[in-house]
Amino acid sequence: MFQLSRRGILKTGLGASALTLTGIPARAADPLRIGFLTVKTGPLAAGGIQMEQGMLAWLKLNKNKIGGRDVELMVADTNGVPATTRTKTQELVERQGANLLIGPLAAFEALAVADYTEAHKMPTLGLAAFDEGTQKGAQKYFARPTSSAGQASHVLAAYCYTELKMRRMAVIADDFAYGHQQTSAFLRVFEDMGGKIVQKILPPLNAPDYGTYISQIKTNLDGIFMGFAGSNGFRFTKAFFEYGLGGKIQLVGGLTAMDEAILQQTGEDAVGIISGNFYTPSLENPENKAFVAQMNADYKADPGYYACGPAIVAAVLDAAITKLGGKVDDPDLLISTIRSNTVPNTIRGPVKFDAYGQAIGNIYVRKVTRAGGKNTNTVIKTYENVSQFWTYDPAEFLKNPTYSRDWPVAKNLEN
Amino acid sequence: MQFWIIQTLNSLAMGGLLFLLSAGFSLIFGLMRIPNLAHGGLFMLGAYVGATLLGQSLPFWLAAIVAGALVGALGVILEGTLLRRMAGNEQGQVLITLGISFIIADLCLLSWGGDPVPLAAPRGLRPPVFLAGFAFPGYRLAVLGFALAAALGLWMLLERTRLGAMIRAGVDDREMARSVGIRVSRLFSAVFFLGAFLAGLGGVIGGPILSAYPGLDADMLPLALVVVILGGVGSLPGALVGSFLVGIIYNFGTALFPDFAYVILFLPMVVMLVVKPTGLFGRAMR
Amino acid sequence: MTRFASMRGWALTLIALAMLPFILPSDYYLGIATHALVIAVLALSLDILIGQGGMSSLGHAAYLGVSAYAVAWTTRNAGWPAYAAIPFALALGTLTACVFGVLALRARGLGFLMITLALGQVMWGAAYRWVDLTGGDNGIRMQARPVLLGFDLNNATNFYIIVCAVLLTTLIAIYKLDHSALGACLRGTRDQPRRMRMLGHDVWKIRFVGFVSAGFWGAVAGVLYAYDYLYVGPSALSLPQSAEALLMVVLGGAGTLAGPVAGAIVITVIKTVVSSYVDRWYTLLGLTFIIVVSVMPKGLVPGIRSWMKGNRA
Amino acid sequence: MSEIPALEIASLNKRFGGLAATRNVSVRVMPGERRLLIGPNGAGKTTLFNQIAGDFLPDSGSIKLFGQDMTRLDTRHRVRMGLGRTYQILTLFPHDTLRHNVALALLGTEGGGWSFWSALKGRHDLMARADEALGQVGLAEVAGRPVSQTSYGERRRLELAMALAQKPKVLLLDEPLAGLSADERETVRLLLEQIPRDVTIVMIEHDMDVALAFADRITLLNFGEVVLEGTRAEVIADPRTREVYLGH
Repeated sequence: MFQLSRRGILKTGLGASALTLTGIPARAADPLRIGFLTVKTGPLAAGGIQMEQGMLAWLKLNKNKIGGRDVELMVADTNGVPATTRTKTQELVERQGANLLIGPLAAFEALAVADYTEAHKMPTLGLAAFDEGTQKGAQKYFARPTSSAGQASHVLAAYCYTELKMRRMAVIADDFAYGHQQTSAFLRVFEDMGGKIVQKILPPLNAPDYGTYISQIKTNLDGIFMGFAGSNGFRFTKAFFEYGLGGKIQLVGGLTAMDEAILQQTGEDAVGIISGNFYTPSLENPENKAFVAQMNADYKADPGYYACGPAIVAAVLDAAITKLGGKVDDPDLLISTIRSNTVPNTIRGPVKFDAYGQAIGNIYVRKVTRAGGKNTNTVIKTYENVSQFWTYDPAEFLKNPTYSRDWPVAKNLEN
Repeated sequence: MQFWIIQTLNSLAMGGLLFLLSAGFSLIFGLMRIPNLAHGGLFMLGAYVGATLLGQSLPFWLAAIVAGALVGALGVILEGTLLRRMAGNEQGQVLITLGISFIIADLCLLSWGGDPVPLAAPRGLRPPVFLAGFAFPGYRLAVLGFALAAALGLWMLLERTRLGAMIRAGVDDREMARSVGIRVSRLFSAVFFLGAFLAGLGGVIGGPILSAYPGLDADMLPLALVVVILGGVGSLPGALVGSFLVGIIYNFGTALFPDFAYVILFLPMVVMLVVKPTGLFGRAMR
Repeated sequence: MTRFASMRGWALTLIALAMLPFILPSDYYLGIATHALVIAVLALSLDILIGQGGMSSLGHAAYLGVSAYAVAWTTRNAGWPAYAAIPFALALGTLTACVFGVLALRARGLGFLMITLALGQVMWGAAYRWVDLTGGDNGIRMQARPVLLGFDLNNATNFYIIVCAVLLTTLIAIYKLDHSALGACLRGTRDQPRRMRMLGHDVWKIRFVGFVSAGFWGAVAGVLYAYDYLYVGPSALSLPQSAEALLMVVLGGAGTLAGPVAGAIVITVIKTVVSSYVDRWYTLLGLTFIIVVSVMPKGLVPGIRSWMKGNRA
Repeated sequence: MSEIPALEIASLNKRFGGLAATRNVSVRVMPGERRLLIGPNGAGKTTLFNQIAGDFLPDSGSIKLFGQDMTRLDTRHRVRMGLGRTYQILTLFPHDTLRHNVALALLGTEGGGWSFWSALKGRHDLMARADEALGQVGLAEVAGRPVSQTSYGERRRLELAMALAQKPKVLLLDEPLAGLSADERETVRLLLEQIPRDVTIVMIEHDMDVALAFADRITLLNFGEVVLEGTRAEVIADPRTREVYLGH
């Protein structure tokens, strides 16, 4: 309620320029203090390092300014351990006086600090894809310009059913919340449209080898959806080809199964794999071209899922803080401005927010193509203004349990 | 039927890989009573070094041996400078090797970054082999063959050479070995070299299947532990049988009882430790 | 003389701890102090096993984890009040230690280490996988700390004081155990199990009681942990957590009261404070393991004590 | 005499791998008797003690204490039944005081080792009885000293005090005189003599002067077997004794 009325006020008069004129002028000399929670050590470091690279590349491109203010980026390494994430968050908020937070990387980290950031009214721009953050556990001081776990899966399921005419599919995913939510979202839309998920395989996150799982995959399938994180998508795909299944069954990947971080390593095996994401480095908008060039120049890598997030967040922040005339002292105003803004020109394309703080934006269906020894996730279809609730009614959607290992129930499994 | 055949093949291929991983761990554990928690780190380091060597277009098998030798040399240095002083202090050894594994993991991350680094299998072994109507990865069969060859080589080394005789004597009874004039310190260096060499070599050979990535060490170390606990400490046949056993438990276990995938290897380990703490082939630990 | 000196040392330390909330510039530092002292309770509990019983465990975080999960689950999902959740958590943690004890005490030395490690991994796997109960990798969050005896623990200073009080209780209990008949018997089974048997002692039972009491205090640490972070996930009972506790004990000095506390403080400072300034703090942590074990095999506290003695003489 | 033997070992056998450590050993020791076990090194004397004490179980045969079978019992149950033992190699708790060592022995037979709160030092009755036991072996003055600061002879006597404090009915003494000076031997010998006859003693000892004078009957072991058994005079006179010792 509070949010809505605040937004109402903003819309009905108090524009950004009015604020700067009437309010206390922001002291432009003070840097904007951004707490950046990432993982730079331990097994999750790969994504965390890319996250930081993405942020640094964007800042470099934008002369280290967000909303007209100099940025002081305070990077904290959480080691991917929630208890440490919490301590580091406290450090950023209480000791270093962060104006806002970006991150953290993993869903369980984000959940571990959610209550704290809420209690401290700390505007937090989320990156971790977990459905709780913007659905049942939606927080007031939270906005996620990237996507929920299921957002791209919904689209992909529809694409598989409608465009690829798939009817029988299997899902395979890492056995943890992110994997579950991606597959469950896929399963729901695919089966609601009339398709059947006939097999569901959930290898442990730290599976030493996928051979045993690949041997179990049915052969009479139209496609396989992969909900993998980290390097698992790459390892699975390689094993899939080793077992001679490559090219026989269409592979379809969620947000990270064919991430840029592993795309080149997968080599020729990757060609033809379809995936869904809110971003892809081959997008033609000028912001993205500049960003990709910067990433290539500085880190010799295309930005993927982890690197693009901070750049999108930064653009959203830039728009909101510009609108506020650089003033970020009021967390309520900051977060409501962020959420009520429509930002036309992030690297992923236009971004606006729903009532729960989740971005509504384009979801790209991509297909790996190969030219000159380099793999590219090429966009084959764009779904515009995709909500995290897909075409479902948000209120109805939220009456159901959050996507999990056991919900929705897979009714068509064949054994 | 096909399920059983292919899972059996999977089990054997994985067992081969596990043998390369755990033979060195078992040797060091058995002879020196050092639970080398850095073994996973050495395996991972081997994989990364191997990937770099392959990038310099070294032939695969040469890269494997060079990487193994480099990791082996590192092992000798670590043993001589840090671990030897800790003889008999198991807790100290546990912590030092754990510290080493932290450092190896962090420096690998620094040197090779966080993205997975693939290792290409030798070209001829890449395509799948077709057996009675279904495909099986050729390279995995090669790994199985290589592991069996390595087991044979190690067996020859242990049973047919003077070094092997000394190692066996040391595993059986360290005091006895010392009293018959074996220079235990040099023997330990040799064993540590061999153990670390096998870890590094295993890392490269396992590379085309596993690839090198941060966390590979932490994924592999528990497997080595389970193999050695099941097979018995310091026993080569134990490591071989333990490896195949773990391969079988893992492949059939995760297929038949998917809900237990996260604990499928540790439950048998607990059972073995409780029922027969020396493992299948091990002798009593002091 | 030394007794007096050590008592004076303790008194000074306690006063310093009590003053901390007034000295530290912000709740953030008080929070770190709280984290350190919470984990110090875990280290102290492990030291009952190591210092007195001579049994190094690599599964000790399991009791912390089980009890922390129990607090979080009963509070969050069953709506229990703290005075019901806490005894339940302590009982469940202690029960876990009973089961672990029955299985692990069949072996000694490395075998014991391996069984505890395997059991710890099984618990981790269960926490990770048993999503209905534990929330899987997402863990369980709690909204707020309770108000106990009119003491609102959501206030950082209040919570810190409670943690100090629990730590002090733990220290006294361990001191008492150390000087009690059971403590003597426990050390007897550590040094000369065969002799103890020949003197008519039930060595297994003595070890078991020592093991379970270590588990009990580990569960106490778990309750504090749950309220401290208001979050429990699988990492609370992971191998790194167990190994860290072991390191704290060895770093500070096994078998001393001050050692595990000092170890907990040093490790917490490296992980939280030093890691803000040093990118390769993980390497630094590894180096700390190696240097301490090589240079001060008995740990910081005995090491510094003997160094000070040497200087005085 | 139909009296029940204090210790009765019947047809005991134990093999380690291929080596027979105890071969069909049968020994009966009557209450109050002083029995000496002799035999060359490796004859199986300590192995026999270990089986009586329950350190490991025999492959076959039986061991009875006052007619009660204890072949398969835990060591601590045997101790509760009245078995005591001193060790050939000193295995004391070196950092603790003599008093503390004896107190541990008392806790073993009397229970009360489960108290985890009250200080052991504060158990005055226990400490008084420990001091009493130490007084019996002439160590009252050094009762508060750590074992590591006592002489070898004093430690031997402490061993004895710990065993005696438990008021055993059958006491196994494993070379109580080994490594002692002549003076110390005399002291220990006197202590042994003073042990009342309600304690049955089985002793392994190489110091024949003391041991032969002390013993009522002697059992000669070789290669794990009982070669002969008899009174002092019988054993000394028997040619097999010379054979065993000289032939070795």
